[in-house]
Amino acid sequence: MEHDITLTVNDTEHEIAVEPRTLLVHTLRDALGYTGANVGCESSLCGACTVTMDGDAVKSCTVLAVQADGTEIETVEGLAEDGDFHPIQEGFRKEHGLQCGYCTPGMMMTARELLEDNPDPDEAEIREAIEGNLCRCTGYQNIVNAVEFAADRMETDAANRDIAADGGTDRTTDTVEDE
Amino acid sequence: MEFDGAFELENTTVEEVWLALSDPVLIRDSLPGCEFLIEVDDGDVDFEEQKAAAAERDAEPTGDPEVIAQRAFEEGKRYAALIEVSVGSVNPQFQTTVTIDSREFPEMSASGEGEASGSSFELSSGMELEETENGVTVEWWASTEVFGRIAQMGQRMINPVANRVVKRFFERIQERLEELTLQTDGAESMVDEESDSQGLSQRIRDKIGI
Amino acid sequence: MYPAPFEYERAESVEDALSLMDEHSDSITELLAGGHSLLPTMKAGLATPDVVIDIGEIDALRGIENAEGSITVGALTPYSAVDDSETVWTETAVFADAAHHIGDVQVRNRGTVGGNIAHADPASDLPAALLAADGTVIAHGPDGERSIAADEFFEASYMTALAEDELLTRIELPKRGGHAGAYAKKPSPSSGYAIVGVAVVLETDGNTVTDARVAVNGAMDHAVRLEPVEEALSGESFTDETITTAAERATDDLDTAMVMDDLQASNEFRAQLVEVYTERALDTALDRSSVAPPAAD
Amino acid sequence: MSIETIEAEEIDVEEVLGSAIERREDPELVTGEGVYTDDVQDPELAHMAVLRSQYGHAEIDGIDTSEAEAMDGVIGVYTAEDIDEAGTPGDLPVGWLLPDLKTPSHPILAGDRARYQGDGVAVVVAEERYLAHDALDRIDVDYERLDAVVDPKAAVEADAPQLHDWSEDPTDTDVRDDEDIERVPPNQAFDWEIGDSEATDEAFENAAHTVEVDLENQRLIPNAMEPRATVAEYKPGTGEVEVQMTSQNPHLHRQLMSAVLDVPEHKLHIVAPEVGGGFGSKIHHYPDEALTCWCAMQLERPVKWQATRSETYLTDAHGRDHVTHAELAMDDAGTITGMRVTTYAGMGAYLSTFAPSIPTYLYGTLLSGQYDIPAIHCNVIGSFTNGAPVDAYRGAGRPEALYVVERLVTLGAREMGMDPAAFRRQNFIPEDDFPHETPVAVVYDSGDYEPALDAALEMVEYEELRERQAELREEDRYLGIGFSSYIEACGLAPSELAGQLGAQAGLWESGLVRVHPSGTVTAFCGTSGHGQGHETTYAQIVSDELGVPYEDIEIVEGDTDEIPQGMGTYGSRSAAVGGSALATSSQKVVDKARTIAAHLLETGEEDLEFENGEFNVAGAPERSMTIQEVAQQAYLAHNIPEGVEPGLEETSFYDPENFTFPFGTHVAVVEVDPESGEIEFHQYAAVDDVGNQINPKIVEGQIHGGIAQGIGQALYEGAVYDDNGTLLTGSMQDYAVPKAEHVPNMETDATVTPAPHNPLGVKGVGEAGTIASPQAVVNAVTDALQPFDIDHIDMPLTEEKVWRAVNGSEEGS
Repeated sequence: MEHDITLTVNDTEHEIAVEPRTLLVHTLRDALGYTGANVGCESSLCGACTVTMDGDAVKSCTVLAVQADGTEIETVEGLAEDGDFHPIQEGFRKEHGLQCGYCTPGMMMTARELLEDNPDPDEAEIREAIEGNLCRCTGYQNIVNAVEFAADRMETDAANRDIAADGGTDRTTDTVEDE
Repeated sequence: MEFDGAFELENTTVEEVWLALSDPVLIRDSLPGCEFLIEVDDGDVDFEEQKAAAAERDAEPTGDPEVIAQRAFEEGKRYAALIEVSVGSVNPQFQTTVTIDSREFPEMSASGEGEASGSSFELSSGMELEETENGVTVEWWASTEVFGRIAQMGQRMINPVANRVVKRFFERIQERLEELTLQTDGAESMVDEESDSQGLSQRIRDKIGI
Repeated sequence: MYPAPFEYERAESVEDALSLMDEHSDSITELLAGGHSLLPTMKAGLATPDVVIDIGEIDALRGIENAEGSITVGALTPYSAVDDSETVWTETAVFADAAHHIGDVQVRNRGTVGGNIAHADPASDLPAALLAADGTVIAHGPDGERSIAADEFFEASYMTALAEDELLTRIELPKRGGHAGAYAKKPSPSSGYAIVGVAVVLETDGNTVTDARVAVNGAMDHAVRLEPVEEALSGESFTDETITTAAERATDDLDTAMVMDDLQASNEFRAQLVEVYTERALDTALDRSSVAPPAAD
Repeated sequence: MSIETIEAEEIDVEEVLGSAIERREDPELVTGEGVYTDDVQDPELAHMAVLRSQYGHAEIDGIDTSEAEAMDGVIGVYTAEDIDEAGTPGDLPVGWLLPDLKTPSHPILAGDRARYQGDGVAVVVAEERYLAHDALDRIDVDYERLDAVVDPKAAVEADAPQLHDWSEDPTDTDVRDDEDIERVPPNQAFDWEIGDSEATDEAFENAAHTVEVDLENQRLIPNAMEPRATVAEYKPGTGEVEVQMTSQNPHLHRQLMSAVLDVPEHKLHIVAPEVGGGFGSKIHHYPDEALTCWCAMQLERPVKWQATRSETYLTDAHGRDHVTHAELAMDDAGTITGMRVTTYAGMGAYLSTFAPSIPTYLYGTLLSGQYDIPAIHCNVIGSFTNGAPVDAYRGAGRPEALYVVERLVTLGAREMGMDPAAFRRQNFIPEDDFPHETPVAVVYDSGDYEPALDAALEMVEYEELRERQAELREEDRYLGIGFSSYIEACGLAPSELAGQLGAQAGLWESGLVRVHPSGTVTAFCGTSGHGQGHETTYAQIVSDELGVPYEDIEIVEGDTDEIPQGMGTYGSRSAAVGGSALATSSQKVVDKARTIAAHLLETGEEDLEFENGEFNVAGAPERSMTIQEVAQQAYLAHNIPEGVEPGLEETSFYDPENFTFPFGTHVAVVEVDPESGEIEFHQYAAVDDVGNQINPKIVEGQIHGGIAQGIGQALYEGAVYDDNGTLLTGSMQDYAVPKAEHVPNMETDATVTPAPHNPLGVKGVGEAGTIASPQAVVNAVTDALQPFDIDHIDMPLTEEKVWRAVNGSEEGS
C-alpha cells in the first residue's frame, strides 16, 4: 500500500505517494528527478547518497522515504545560489577535489555540515568528518584541501558581509547570530 | 567455519552417554531454536506441516533405554529439523535435513544441508566418546559451510551467532547428560555398584545394538 | 539491494507503539527508530519483516534530560546529540565518548541510542559504555515500566533482557561528576564496527581509585565487564604502572574459546587487542582525570 | 606542496600547455548536473536484474522461473536456454591470445554449470527495479554443488576440482582449442615464459650472494564508486541498438558486443555518459551489458540494468592474484647479476577480455625495474579458479612486477648489509645507457633515475631520518623507511608488435580535430575518460597546437557515432596515445591552414611563421592571418589553392613506436607498534617522472589517487574466497576500501624526462602511484621490524599479520 508523503526538496514542496519500502534516495532520484545523490553501495558505508535532512547529513539510502515525510531535504542541486557556486563547490573545483565526481555530491553535503558545526577544522577533523564518504579517485588529499579552501572562503565571505552590514546600516556586529 | 571441543562427564559410562546421545529428543532439546527433529523419508520435506504436527508430538528426554531404543538414531536414516534463530532483525528459519553417516560405537557422525533467507548451508558434525578414570570424555567437532546471501552480506553477523549456536548446543548436551546421569542416580538405577553398572551397559548394548 | 515489501505502521505514542506491537504480535514485526541497524539488513535481503512499526516520530522518546542523580537519554536520541551534549561529557564521559566513536557523521545523525542498545550488536559501541557507566535500561511493556540494570541487560549477540512485547524507552546514566571515563576503540577498517572497544569509568579519591568499571565490546558475543581489571585498579593509586598491570589482566576472565573469531581478527589477536585497548582507555581516562600525578620521590 | 590551479580565463595561449588550469569537467559534476548511466530516465524504462549463482561451483540441473514470471509487473524472465533459442551467439570473446592458451567458452548466462558466484543464471525484466529484484527470489534453481578451487597454485595440481570439461571430442563446443589438452593440468590456462633461462641459471650458479622470497600479490576488487550500469534501447524500425553504459572504451565494447549479440557494428551505438571511475573494471566486456541489450531487443522496450555493489564485488573483473617465488643473484660487491621468478596467476573462472596479457606481457616485461640486470627469467602459469575473472586493474601486471623487483632489491640490500638507497643507486641503469634494452624484451625509451631518488631522499631528510630511527629504537619504537624505485610502461605499442604478442586489436588511437568556420574547434578522441580530466587536458593540447583559445575548444569522447574509431582509456595511454593523436591531427590542420594562408597572403608556405594561432610572413609582420580567419576562408572556399579541398578538419590514427616508461622513487616512513600491529604513517614522499606535464594539477591528482589505491592494497584490501568459492569479502562491510583517515598526506615532486618518441613528450600518469606505493609501504614496515628479523609479510599488512610476524609464528607466542 502506498503512503502519501510530503518532501520539501531544495525549498520546493513535493507531495507524492511511495511504497513504504522505497528508500529516500530512490524517491529523490527516480520519482523526483534529483539525480545528484548517487547510490554507491547498499551497506550504508560509501556516503555517495548523502543529502541533508532538516539540516543533518544523512545517507539517503538508509532512510525510508516515509521516514522523511514532512522533512526539508537539501541535495547537491540546492547548493549553488543564484548561479553562484557555494564555497564548497568552489573549493572542490579550485583544489581538484574531484575526479570522476561520483562521490562528490555526497562528499560536499557532508563537508557542508562539518563547516556549519566547525568553521575552522584542521586536517584531522576534516578526515574524520568525511570517514563516511568513500572516494576511490583522489586519495582524499585534495578533498581535504577543498574543504579547507571552503572554510577560508566562508570566513572571508562572512567578514565581508559584516563589513557591508556595518557600512550600510547603523546596526552593529551583535546582530550576527550566535552559532 | 570449523568448531571443536571436548567435555567430561563424571560418574558415568561410555554406554550410558552413547545411549543418551542416541536420543533425537535430547538433541532437539539441546539445539537452540530447534522446533522439531524427526525422522523423514527421502524426498522433499514440508516443514510447515511438520512444524504444526510437532506441537502434538511432545516427547521428553529420558534415561530409559527402552524408550530411547524405540526412537534412537540409525545409521543411514534421514532426519528433518527446523531451527529458528534470531539474529537481531534477521530471523532465519533453517530448514535442515540431516543424515546419520556413521554410528559405530563409540563414534558417530552426521551431515546435512538446509536453506534459509535466500541462502543455503551444509553442515557436518561428529562425536567420539572415550572412557576416562572418572567417567567419559566427549570429543566433538562440527563444521558449517554457508552459501549465498548470508555468506556474502552477513559475515559480520553470522560468525558470532554460529559460534553461539554451536557452543550452546554442546553445552546443553553436556547439561542434559549431567541431568540424566543424576536421574539414573536418583532412581537408584544401576551405577552404584559395579555389577549393576555393567548390567546397564549390557542392557544398553542389547537394546541399541552396539 | 532493495528491501522486500512490508506493512508500515507509524506509532504516535508509546502506548500506540505497544498496542501496534500487540496487534501484530503474530507477524514478524520490527521496530524502526533511526533504522541504521534494521535498514542495512533489510537492504541486504537478510531481514524481511512483515510489519515495520515506525516509532521515530514519538517525540517524547527523544532528548537528554539532566535529572537529579542521573542523566536520562531518550531512546530516540541520536548519537550525535549525545556526542554534542556537554552534560553527558561532563557527567558520564564514557557514554559520550562511545557515541562519538559510532559509525560516521551521517550514521550518528540518524542512529539512535535506544535502537543501538536494544539491537545489542556485539560489535557496537554503546553496550560496553552502558555497562561501564552502570546505566539502567527502562523498558515499557503492557504492564507498565520496568528498570533493567545494564549488567542484566545484554545476554548474547543480538539478545537482551527486553521482552518481545516491550519497548525500550530511555536509559539512565548515574551522574559521576569528577570521575574519569573514556572509550578506546579499534574499528574495523571496512565496517567501522568495533573489533574491540573498551569502556572505562573510574572514581577516585585523591590519587586512589575507589571504584572502577571496565567493559569491552567486540570481544565476546555481547558486551562484558572486565572484572579482573576493575579489581586490579580498585584501591590502587592511579598511575601508569597501575594501568599497565591492570591491563595485563584484561583477558583473565574471558573464555578464549568464546572470544569472537572472524575475518577481521582471530580470537587470539582480539584478546591481544583487548589488553592494548584497555590500557589505552585507561591512559585516556588518566589524562582526562583531575587526579594530580603522584609526587615524584 | 600543493599546486595551485589557475582559472582558464587567466591563461594565454602561449602558456596553456603545462598550466594547472581548473578542470572544465567540474562545474557539471559539483552541481549534480552530470549524467551518469543510472541518471538516464525514461518513462518507458524497464529494469533488469540478474540472478547470480548461489555457489562458487555447481551443476545446474534445472531452473524453474514460473513463479517469477507470474508476478505482476514482471515482463520477462530468461535463462541460457532462451539465449540459445533466440540464436544469439552469446559467448564472450578473449581479446589477447597466448601460445597454447586454453580459451573456454564464456556464455553470458550459465547453462548447465556455474563456475563462480558471479555467473548469471537467469535475468528478470520488470516494470520497476525493486520488483525485478523481488522476482529473483522467486526463481528456483536446482543446483548440485561441486568442489571448488580458489588458489592459483592449488588449481593446477592433479587432484584439483576441474572447472572446464576439456573434452576429447574435437566437435565439443565447450572448448575452442583442445589440442594437447592431455599434456597439461586441466585448470592450466597457459604456461608462459620470458627471458633467458640458461643465462639466468648460470648467474645464480656463479652468484656470491642470493636472496629469495615467497610472496603473494593478493586478489583485489576494483570498487569504482559507480557500480556498472547499462541502459539499452532497441529501435525496431532501423534495427539500431542505442546503448549508454559505464565504459572505458565504447568502440571496443561495440566491436565485441556486435559479435556477442550478432548485431552489425554500425547498428550499435554506444555512449559512455559520465562514468564514475573505472580503474580497469569498465574496460572489459561482461555478460551483463550484453544481456541488457538482448533484453531490450527481445522486449522492444528500453531496459536499464544497474549493478548493486554486491554484484560488482562478485562480477567486476578482479585484479592481481599472484603466488610467486622470486630470487635475486648478486656478486660480492652487491651488483645484481640475475633474477629468477616463478608465478602462478589466477585467471578466475573464465578468461576476461584482456586477462591473458596481464600476468604475461604486462608483468614479465617489467621485471628489470630501474636496474641493469644482465639475466632475467620468468615463468608464469595461469590457472582457472572458481573466482571472478581477473583482468586489468589499475597498474595491470606492472604493480605485480615492481612489487617483486622492489621486495627483492630491498632484501638484496639487507643481505649485502648495504643501505637500500645506496644499493639501488649502485644498480640503476646509468643515465647514459638509454634507450636501454632489458633482458625481458623491452627497450626503455628514456630515463634518469638518480635525480628522482636524490629528490626523494631530500624530501624525507634521509640521513637525519636514519639517525632518528636509531634513537627511537632505543626507546622500543619502530620507525621504518621503505623505498620504491619503480618503472612503469604506458601506451602499449606499437600495434604490429602487440599483434605479434597476441593482441586481437590494434593499439593506436584516433583523433579528429575540426575547426569550425567561425574558428572555434571541436576535437574528438577515441579514448574515453572517466574522471581523469581528459576534456581539460586535451583542450590544452589542441589549444597549444592550434593557437586557438582554450575556451574555444570543445572535446568529445565516448560516443561511437561521433568519433571515428577508438581504443579507449586504460594502461595510462590517454595522454601519450590519444593526446598524441590530437596533437598530430592539430598539426595536420595547421599544415593545411598554412597552405591556404600562404595562398591568401601570396607568399610561400616556407615563408610563413606560425605562432599562437597566427600565420606571419617572415620579415613582414603586418601581413598576417589568424587561424580563425583561415578557417573561415577554408569553408567559404571562394579562394583556396588548387587541389586543396574546402574545410578545415583532420583525422589521424596515431600508432606509437614504443611504450613510454615513466619512473620515480617513492619513500614511505612509518612507525609500527609491535603490541597492536598498527602502522602509522609519518611521511609519504613521491617523486615521479611522467615526462612533460600538460596539466600539473591533474597529474598531481592522478598521483595522489594512485598512491592511495596502492596503500589500500598494501594495508587494507584483499578479496577472500572460502574453499567453496564463496566470496567472504562480498561487501564494503568486509572489504576495506580506504577511508580518508587511512591515507596519509602525500608530498609530491617531479623530475621531467620527456618521452622521446611522441609529439608531446608525455609518458602517462594514471597508474604510476598504484605501481609505486605498495612496496614502498611493505618495505617500510619490514624495515621498521628489522630488530625482529622480519623479512617479509604478505599484503595486506593487517595489524594481525604484523602482530603475528612480531610474535614469531602463526600461532603467536
